[in-house]
Amino acid sequence: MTAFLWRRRGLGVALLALAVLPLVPPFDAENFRRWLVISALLAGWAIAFDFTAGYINVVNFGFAAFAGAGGYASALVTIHYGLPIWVSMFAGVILAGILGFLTGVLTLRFRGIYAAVAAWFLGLALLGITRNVSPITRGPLGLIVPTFFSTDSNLPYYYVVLAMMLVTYLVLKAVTESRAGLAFRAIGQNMEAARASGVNPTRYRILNFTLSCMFAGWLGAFYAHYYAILTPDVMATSQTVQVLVAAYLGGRGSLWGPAAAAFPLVFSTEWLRSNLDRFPGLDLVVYGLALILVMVYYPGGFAELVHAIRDRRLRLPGLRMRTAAAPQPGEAGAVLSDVRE
Amino acid sequence: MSLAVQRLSREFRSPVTTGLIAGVLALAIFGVVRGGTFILVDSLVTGAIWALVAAGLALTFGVMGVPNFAQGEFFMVGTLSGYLVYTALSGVQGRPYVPFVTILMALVVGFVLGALVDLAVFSQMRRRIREGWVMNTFVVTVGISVVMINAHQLIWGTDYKGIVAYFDGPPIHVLGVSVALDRVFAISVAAVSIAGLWWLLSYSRIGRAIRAVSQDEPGALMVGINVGRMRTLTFAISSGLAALAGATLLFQFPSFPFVGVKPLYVAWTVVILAGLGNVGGAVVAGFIIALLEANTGFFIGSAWEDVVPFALIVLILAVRPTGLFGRAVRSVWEQ
Amino acid sequence: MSRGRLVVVALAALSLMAVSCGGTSGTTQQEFKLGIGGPYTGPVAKTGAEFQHAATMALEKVNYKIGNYKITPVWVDEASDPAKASSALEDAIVGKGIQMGCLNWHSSDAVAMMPVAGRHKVPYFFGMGATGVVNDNFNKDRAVNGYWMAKGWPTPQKLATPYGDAIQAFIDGGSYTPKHGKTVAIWGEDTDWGHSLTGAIKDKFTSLGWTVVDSQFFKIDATDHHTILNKFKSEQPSIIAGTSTAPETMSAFIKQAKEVGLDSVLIADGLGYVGDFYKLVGSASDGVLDMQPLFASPAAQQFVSTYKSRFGSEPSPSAAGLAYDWTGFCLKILKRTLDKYGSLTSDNIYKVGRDELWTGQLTYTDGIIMNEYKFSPDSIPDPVIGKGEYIFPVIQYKGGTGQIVFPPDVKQTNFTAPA
Amino acid sequence: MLRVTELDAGYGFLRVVHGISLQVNQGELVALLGPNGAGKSTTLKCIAGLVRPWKGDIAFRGHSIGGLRGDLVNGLGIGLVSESLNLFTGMTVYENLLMGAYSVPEAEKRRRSLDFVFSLFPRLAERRPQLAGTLSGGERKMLAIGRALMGGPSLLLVDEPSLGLAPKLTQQVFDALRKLSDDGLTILLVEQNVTATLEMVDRAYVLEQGEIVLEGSAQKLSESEHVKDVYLGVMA
Repeated sequence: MTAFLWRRRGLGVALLALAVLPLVPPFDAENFRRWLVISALLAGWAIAFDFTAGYINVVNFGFAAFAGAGGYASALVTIHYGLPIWVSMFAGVILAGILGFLTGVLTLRFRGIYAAVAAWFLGLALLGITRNVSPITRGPLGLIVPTFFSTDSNLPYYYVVLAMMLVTYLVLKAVTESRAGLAFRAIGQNMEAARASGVNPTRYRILNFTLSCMFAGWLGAFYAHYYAILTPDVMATSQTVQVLVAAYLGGRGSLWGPAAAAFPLVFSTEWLRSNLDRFPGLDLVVYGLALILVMVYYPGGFAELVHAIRDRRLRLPGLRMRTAAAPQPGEAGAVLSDVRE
Repeated sequence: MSLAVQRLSREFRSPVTTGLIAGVLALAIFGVVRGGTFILVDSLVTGAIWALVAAGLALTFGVMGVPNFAQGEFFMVGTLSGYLVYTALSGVQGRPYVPFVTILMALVVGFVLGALVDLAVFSQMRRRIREGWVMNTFVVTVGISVVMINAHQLIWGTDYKGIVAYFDGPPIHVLGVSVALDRVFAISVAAVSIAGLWWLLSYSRIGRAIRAVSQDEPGALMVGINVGRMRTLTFAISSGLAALAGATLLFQFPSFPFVGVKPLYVAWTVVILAGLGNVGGAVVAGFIIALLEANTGFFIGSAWEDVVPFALIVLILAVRPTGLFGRAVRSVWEQ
Repeated sequence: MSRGRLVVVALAALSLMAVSCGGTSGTTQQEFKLGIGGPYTGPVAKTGAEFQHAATMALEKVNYKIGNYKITPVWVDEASDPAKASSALEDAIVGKGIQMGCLNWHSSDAVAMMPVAGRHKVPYFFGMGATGVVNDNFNKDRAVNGYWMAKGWPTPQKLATPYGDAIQAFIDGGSYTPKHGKTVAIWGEDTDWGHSLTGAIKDKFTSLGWTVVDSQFFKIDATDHHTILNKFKSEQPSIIAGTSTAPETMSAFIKQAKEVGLDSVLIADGLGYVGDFYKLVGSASDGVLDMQPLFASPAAQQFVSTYKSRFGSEPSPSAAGLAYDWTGFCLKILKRTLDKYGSLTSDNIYKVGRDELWTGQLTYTDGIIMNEYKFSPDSIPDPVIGKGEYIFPVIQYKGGTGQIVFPPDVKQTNFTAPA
Repeated sequence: MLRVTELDAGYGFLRVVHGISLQVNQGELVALLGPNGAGKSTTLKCIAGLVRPWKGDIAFRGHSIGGLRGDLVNGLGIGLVSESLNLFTGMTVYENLLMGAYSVPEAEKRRRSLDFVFSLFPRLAERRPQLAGTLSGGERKMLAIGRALMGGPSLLLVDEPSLGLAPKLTQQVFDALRKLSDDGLTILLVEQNVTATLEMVDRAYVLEQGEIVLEGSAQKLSESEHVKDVYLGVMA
């Protein structure tokens, strides 16, 4: 355990910085504290998302629906049974976990894009159900949710969500560093080979989905008790897209990369939104173009950038220091033939 | 022809397919008996249009391995260029050829824009990306979708740019169901375009080359096909088809930034049901989805119109992971 | 070396965040920043654009000046998302220093924005998010949520009752005989708005002795309604009543109702939300009933022509028209605050709202849509509804223009039953 | 006709071919022999434009073609029959052959090529409307060679024609290649089956761990001690 923590001293520094950040100017203003809350929430979600996308190589495109289901469960338990939010949040964890488990079972035989789309459709069906069982969820009318604190600051919310993000990271990281993590990667790379070497893909895939959705639902409960309103739209695809973008820009398969990317991502997009308000939509054009450029020229994302710096082999787009390593123009065919043979 | 027969006979050997076709027929008959003939007629009309929207998506995936999240935005481009052309031709409106000119122009705009997007984005990615092609391109198409939606808002504003109808006149009656002339127009355009696409892919030199790329890329290179150009062409055709669909449906989908959302979802539903990359299957699945929607709307309630198909598709996939008519295009989509 | 570079990356990320934070300074003494909310991006950005245009015109009318204060608008984009809406509001208050807010569109966004306004004690006026959740929240914790001072649109339930009364009046007056008995079918978009408005319509008709034969809700972006309409056709209701706020959905519904050959009276609440609906619907809208305020007065006509020439599209009375009036009311509140307290601070504005707006002392009569905008201790956060105050008449369309057919004292023409 | 000089190639960080040089003259049937993983296929793919060389030069008829895209290389008259064949499995035999003549604009020329292929492999004529994916192993190999011939190449590259075939079928394929060579086609062949290959080719190179260790006429190589020890010994 000590060793585990010692290896995480970088994390400790980062965390300390994040904890102090909302107290130092200019970040101590309420609007920036709110951005920090949004960032930490997105970071937590991106970690849980990457746990699936970056390890077993399945993109859970219905992610927001599971997170939203967690939010609804926690909100409803708080409202109807009057339990403290801290307790009822676990209803969210359990419901999202169950849904994740079922999704894992249903999409077990699918790979790649099929699994992604199956999860997407499950998410959309879940959204539709949430919208239609209005006697319980109030459907599109919106559910007013009790909040954590009746405070006039975002600060306590920030520390709550930061702690939740940290727990998410530590638990999921510990799992990926255990035997299960090896199994995940094996399944993610080649399911048949993994099976042949004695890894039970069924069990590990279900485990992965369940864990990821549990944390998604937990953070979804935070969303509910922070914004104080839930509509079925929290489960919409556009919400998944935000998480996915953070995860991809951060770099898949590292857990910390997506989390680290979430902060500058939220700040820059919110800044654009705030400062380009004369041209509604321009901020999103910039955002979309940035996403395209990063994905085309630096698909490894933030994590790869940091790794590259650590390994002192910074590769800038268009400048290849090791031509040998890079696939060459027009050779997708050759690349494919490598894959096939 | 013999090829189609071979394929069909192979499909029918599968009990799942046979069972499914029986199920669809049962659903259709049930709908007609308990609901009315309109269920059948409306499903046919809607299905043809969905098939047109989905065919391009299937093609892009089959040939390029790009799961295009921005397909709906090319539909939007079609509605927009359709609107701009149609209003520009306002002096001669009422002439029967104007709608045809309109949709052809939209086809051209979609085609050119698709080619440009491929050259600017996917060709660049192909040079750089080694692994995770499918999901990376998927994320990029999300970006393209965001850019196109908001560029529309910035340049053309948020107004609803639509028309009342291409063709005035009373609706025609089919099996006791009235169908507006515009919908007759739409189904005709869909039928002709799908037939054209089928001919192109089956019998033309370029179509064969496109299929060759989808079946074996190194093989295509080895016989002298410029694979990059074929992929650009494929994306252009697919975007052109989406734009064509958009312009054809302008009477039902006025142009505004978010008009592509619904067609996108439908196209994805259809394509997943059919099996990714299967163009012919997409046409059949278009009708199945339309029939499902109509039956759900009638018997359960419109609010459930997409819940039921989504849930059903996941179940079907659980039985048959590559979709109804899916081929084993594994090497591409397993990345 | 490597660690150093890592630190550089971390610092780069941090400075990106810090740069994002910078750039905005506090307000100068004589500048007053007024936040104007609306869905400027997202699926209903069309409404946001109408808000923006109308508010601009209202500000231009006073030459961006109240006393010696220069009024600067700050656009608060709610983006049809509670998370984004609350973030935009907090940024506008803290980052840009708005001292008062005005207008909003979605109820769910309003609920998320209310505590933000309350936390910073910045009064926010006339949000159009109308459904009951806003009222519930307002009443639950008035100390905080009371800064969401007043709604610009009453809860749909309060507005929707005239349809039933109108139809009853037509029957009593002999201008209408239900073809298939007192049967009504309900349709609507599957949103908060659709459910609460049609719920009110349904209740009203039921209380008048009508039978509801069917209720159908569809996704807000659905444009193929043939199944619903064919079902209605087989059920033969005398009236089909419903609502949609999405123009593409609404226009498709009306056109397809005609295509299918329904002979029912069609109540399509919200058809007029988009000014140029006739371009989409055409003659299919003839005979359709709606509840819309009209641009009736000369001032309103003037507004319409200015709007059209400046922004190139037809304004809607209920979006651009009301936004224009409510912004005007906000400016009147500012004027009153300045007169009373000598300075424009959030606190003073709140006091004026609390002491004069809520009590009904301060009303607005210079509007182009309603005769008088007024609140009362019983009505808040909703405006007072009724004759001479906030009221939507029932109108019937012909050739793209609506004419009032109910209530009788303001009616411009008689109701025409469909052939 | 084909001259490869100091070629380096590989995948990712892995270098597979280390500075090899070889030459094929007009009308020759040359073999590239060696064990699995020696870099034979990579060399062939470099020539055909499917893998980009890292270093070195490839010249065809005196023009450098190193790094040229595969479809352009094909257009110059170099046909490739790859190890995995890369057939279009969802197309018929006829369509596959037609695709082989993709860059041949003249219909007359295409028809003559088709007749020639059918005369060389009568089996393919029988299977004409069948999907390529449903053919047997031998038939696929014939189809792949036929498809490469359809483009009317002046140089044919063949990768492991004997792979996965029964001895009898291997012989049939080898006979066909010999016949093509006798008719004047230049062929570069990659093989592991050393005995059978040396019986039919004119010259050969032996490639081990990415480097050429031996070269010479078929006769000379069959008598070489190294070949006898390492390859023929194993075979015997």
